[in-house]
Amino acid sequence: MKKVHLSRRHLYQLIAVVVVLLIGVIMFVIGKQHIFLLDNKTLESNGKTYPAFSIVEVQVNRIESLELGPRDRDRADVRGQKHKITVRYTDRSFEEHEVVVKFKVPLSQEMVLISLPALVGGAEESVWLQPYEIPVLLTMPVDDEPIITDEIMPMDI
Amino acid sequence: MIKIRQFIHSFGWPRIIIGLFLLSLFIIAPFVGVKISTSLSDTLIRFGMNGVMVLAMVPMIHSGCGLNFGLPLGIIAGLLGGTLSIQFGFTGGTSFLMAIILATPFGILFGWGYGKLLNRVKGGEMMIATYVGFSSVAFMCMMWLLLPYNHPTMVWGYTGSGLRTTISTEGFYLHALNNFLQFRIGEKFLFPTGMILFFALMAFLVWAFLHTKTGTAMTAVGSNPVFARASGINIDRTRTMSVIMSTWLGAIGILVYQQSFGFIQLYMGPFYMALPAVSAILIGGASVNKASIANVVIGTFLFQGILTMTPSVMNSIIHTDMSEVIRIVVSNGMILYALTRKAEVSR
Amino acid sequence: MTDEGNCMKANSAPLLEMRNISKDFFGNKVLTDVNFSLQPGEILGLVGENGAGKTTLMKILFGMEEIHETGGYGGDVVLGGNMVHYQTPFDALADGIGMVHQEFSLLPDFSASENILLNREPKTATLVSEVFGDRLDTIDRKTMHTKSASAIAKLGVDLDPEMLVSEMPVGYKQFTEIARELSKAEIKLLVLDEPTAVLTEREADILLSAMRNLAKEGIAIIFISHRLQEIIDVCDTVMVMRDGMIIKNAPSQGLTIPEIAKWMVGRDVGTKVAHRDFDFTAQPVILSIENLWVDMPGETVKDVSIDIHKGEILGFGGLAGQGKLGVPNGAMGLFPAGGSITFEGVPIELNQPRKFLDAGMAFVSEDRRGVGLLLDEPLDWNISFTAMQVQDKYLRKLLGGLINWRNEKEIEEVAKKYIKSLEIKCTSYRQLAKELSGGNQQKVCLAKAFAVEPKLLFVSEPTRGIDIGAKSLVLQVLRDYNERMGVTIVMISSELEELRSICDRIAIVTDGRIAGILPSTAESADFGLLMVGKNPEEHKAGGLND
Amino acid sequence: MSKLRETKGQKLFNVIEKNAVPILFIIICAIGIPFSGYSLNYLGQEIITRIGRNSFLIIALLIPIMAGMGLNFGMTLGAMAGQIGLIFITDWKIGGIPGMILAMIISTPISAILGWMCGKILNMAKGREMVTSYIIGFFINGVYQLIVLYGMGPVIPIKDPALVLPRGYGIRNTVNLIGIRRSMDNVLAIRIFGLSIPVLTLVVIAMLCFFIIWFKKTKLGQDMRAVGQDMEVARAAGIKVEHTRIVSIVISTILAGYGMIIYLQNMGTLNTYNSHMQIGMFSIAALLVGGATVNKASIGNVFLGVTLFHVMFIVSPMAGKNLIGQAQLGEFFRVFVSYGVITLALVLYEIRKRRARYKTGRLLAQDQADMKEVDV
Repeated sequence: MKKVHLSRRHLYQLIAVVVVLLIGVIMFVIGKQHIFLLDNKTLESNGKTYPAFSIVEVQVNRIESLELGPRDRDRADVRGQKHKITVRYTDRSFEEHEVVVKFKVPLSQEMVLISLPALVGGAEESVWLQPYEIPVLLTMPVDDEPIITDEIMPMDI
Repeated sequence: MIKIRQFIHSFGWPRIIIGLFLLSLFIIAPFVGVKISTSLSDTLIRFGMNGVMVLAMVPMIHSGCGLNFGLPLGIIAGLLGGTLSIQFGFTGGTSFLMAIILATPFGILFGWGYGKLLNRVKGGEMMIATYVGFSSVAFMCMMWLLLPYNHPTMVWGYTGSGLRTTISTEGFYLHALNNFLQFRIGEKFLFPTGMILFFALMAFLVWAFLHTKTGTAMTAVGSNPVFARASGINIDRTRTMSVIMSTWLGAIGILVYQQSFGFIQLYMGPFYMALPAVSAILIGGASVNKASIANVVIGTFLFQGILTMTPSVMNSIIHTDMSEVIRIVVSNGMILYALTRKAEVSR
Repeated sequence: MTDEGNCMKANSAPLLEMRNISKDFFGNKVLTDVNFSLQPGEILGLVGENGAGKTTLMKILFGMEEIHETGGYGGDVVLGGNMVHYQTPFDALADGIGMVHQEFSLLPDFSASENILLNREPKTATLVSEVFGDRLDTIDRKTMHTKSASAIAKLGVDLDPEMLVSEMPVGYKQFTEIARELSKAEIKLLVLDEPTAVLTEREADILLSAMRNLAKEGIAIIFISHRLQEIIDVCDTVMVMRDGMIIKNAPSQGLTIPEIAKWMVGRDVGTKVAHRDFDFTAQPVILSIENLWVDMPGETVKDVSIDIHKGEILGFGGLAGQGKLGVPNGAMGLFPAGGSITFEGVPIELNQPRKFLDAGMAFVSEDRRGVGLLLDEPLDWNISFTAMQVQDKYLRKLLGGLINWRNEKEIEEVAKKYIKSLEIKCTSYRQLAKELSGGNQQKVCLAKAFAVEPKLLFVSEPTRGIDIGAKSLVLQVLRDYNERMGVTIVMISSELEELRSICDRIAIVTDGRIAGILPSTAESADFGLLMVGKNPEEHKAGGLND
Repeated sequence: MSKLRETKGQKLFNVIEKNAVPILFIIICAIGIPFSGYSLNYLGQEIITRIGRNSFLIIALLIPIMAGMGLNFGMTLGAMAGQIGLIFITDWKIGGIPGMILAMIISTPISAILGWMCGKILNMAKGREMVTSYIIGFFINGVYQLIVLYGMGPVIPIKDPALVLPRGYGIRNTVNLIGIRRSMDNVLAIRIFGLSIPVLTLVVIAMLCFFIIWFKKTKLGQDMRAVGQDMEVARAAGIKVEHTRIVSIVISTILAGYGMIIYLQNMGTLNTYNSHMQIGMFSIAALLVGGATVNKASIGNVFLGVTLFHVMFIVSPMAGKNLIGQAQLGEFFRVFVSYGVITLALVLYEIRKRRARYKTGRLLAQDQADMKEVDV
């Protein structure tokens, strides 16, 4: 009887640990920050040209919408995997269009480049959504900042 | 075998490890291009600089007040002496002597008040001492701003009032002791005779005091206060006296330190100065309620040796200066070890 | 009632039997062949002087650690027909044996109910406790209240279970302690160690009637007390112990206090001890103590007045905890004290040991290791310290007396002198005090006092914890010192025989006051009566009337 | 001989002495506020912010006090664990509430291990828990530096160049916590009378308060209170004294870790090598200002303490500037007061302990005086 009880407790403990780890994983996924670089440049890909908009309004999830002129680039900081992007633009016939695209960003890609013309132009996702790496600049080695480990008086607490 | 085990038991593992560590540093040093003579000389100088402050632990440990975490209070008395000596315009060797003389009344006064306080909180001395040290440093921060000092080398240039955070002792008592009878062996080995002699004098005074009637009473108070009381000793007075002595020695200690270091560090400078002194005497074999001059000498040498040797040797081996971390771990580890020993008085 | 009880007992098997119990501490026999049995619902009164072996017997019953550490015991303990051998008190508790100690084991900021059910609180399991263990069960306060209230009800006292212990009068604390044992469902046997010592008469009456109630419900009680009237009133059987043996085990009916007191103190009336004739009244009063009170934990002195004459050996006796130890400790000023003491006509300020020593008195404390010695220092320091500090002996004056330098040579001499004269066994005069045996430590304490060359010497429990050989030597040394140097000696001891062998007269301290002073030739039964707070004169008169 | 009689004056003195610290602070604040020239609205906003920011940390101190182990100067251990969690989530770019939760999950095992160690050591140093826990804080700080300053980079992978020192290993002096900055405070934040109130943070703190209240009702809480009052009595009753003490420190350390994460999400920047050392001291000071003592503290003390202490902290530089013309003086003043208040509280505690010991003596003296009066 005692043994059964003991193993039940172990089971509960195991479940608790698993649940906590699971929460950790979920938090990792939904909390992961990505930076969207929103591009309004003419893009050529696979022989197709997606011309830039003269002006375009774009909204990522529910973040305040951005307006981009031709060759503009702006960024949006987002969290999580699933995103919705809403593009509003006026075409040559002065008709307003709204394109809504839902997509997922790979977990490992911290920064992605989104080409709005390609997105609206109906290109493949791999065309309008590309991983982006900050170009590594060759800089002079910087002096180490001094490490202060015994500051006693904080300005604010 | 039993003898070795007894020795290890009485000496304690941490001390042996620290000793072996220092020894290995000295052995490795020549292979990585660190000159032993320089290191030894540096160690000696730092020994002289810090010795008196470590000595300041002895009277309070003897009277059972525990480790003097309130050393900053004594240091403040020394700072007052030093700055006043400069303010009054003394220069050269005289300024050092005057600094000592001027620091003395402050040391006695602070020590007296501090001792009275510690008598009212028997059993909780160490924690309270720590915070007495901290709060007095913070209090003096305000005073350094407000006190009417006006010697141009000491005050802020643009306002003409309020002391600077660091004041150079050059032209005053810089190397007042270091240069006395200093001699050189070879190219790199400098022996700071004056400073070592001064330490020896102070150590002799403490040793001699402990051989007098009052000194004997002090030891008894620390060893077993109830016994001392039953022998007619006024415990509170004896303890207060020990605190005054410790505080005064702290004041002298910082002056010796400054004359070698070259700067008076005011404001938050004295804040953490108690911890190295506390751990040095513990490394030397003292416990929370027992200490001797030998503990001071051995401990200061070992501790300062490590502080001198680790940066140079470690830097040469792994190109990283980890000495600060080693200092923190070694010194605080040593204090922890001492605090967790079962009270060695078998009462 | 007693007849009824006897009928019941005759029909049933004994609840507890202790057979041929013997126990020695490293060769020192403290219990010899103890046999007794106890029926359910019986109240057994256990009486005896301190050191008679009562406590050791109870410790054996409970399987206390110190019994195992010192080599176990001989004989059998049989509970309800089964042989038992408890490893820890918790095992005994689990078998339904409860004990209420003399010192309270209560938490001041907890209510009666929380104390009664300490670590046995009723709990409700929660989901959290499934994960983190049952210590996170919540406590069921309601059940706790009812449980503790019913335990208190068994006692028949009016005590609010929610009352904080710190706000209780002493008697209620005692009731709380007992209720804690009663709250255990399986309780069969209850040991009460001097439960009435701290109670007022009315409270004691309540407790005694509660005990009778419990006995009716079939709980057996071992009742240890020095209040003999209570023993006679409440117990079915009285068992008297002395020197580790059962002297008497008899039904309480018909026993009288003088009878029991005589058994307790023992040595049939008329035992002659070596006695000297000393007429203290012919000598002037050297020390006069008036209205002394002393706040010494466990040995409170309430109001003691006595005149001590020059050259006599005065004994202070009495049971432990009654205050005899408080007298010298308070006089010297080691514990807060009030009243007045006058030495050679000069009033001595209290609470200042220095004044006491300066006047020419010395004190050898009963607490050798705590007060008497510098354990971590060598012998010579221990011996010379007091004389050096109080009388400036063994010092060399330097710089015209400005510096008092320790004179190591003189210190060595005096240490060697006393090592020789008191036959202190040591490797050298520099040996640390903590390395010596108890007897030799005691001699060092005496040497320390002798070195002061006092006019009056207080010696407290000089033979406690030392072997027989050393005992007689220490007593001999004291007698010699008194006779050769004419030093007045006040000796405090728990052993009446020891006092009677060297003292001229003996004061018995009971309940913080002097119950009476008798010459050491007085009958031991009279001392016994004084110890239990009865006046021998009255009882003699009573006896005559019968 | 039950109660000690006291005159009215003595009673009043006792009341004042019992509340000396809060009274002193009310006076300091009452003088400081007008001189600082701050509007009440500003002060109100600051107090609300700081209650949200600091209360969790201070509440973490309550449990060891309950277990009789005094002020847990070792709470810095938990703060370090929390900071390590934050460094990881910053490197992994996990933001918002999920980032905070993940940081807490990472900090928990580290806090638990450190707390367990700390508890073990404190069991070896019974009677001087406070000074020992204080030194443990320093000791572990050394280990923390070893890990963060030398281990992070070569041993523990940290990729983000914004975190790592230019030399290639070790974390920078300050870490920008932009990912989680105010992420908790801003959820459900509302404005009342022009004051913005971080509702979620306050809800979490309220939940912690309920946890503490609930905890006191558990068997473990009861055991802790028992151990705190008298270890020997608790042991005699079969309570595992040592284990209980360790658990109390473990819980306190874990809570301190969470508290540090909440604190830093509000601050927005992590002072890698200093934040944790300072926070222990200031939390303890705040608790003591609220009227807590070494052996008794309640949730009420926490909130009163945060309010009074932080008003002093905000007001003093400006008051110093307006009074003497030096803002720096006010800054030194508040540091002095922080240390001074801990000193004062420790001293008062020890003195009270001693006075309680002499009570019996005073009772006896009183009894005898009574007798004499009767005689006369």
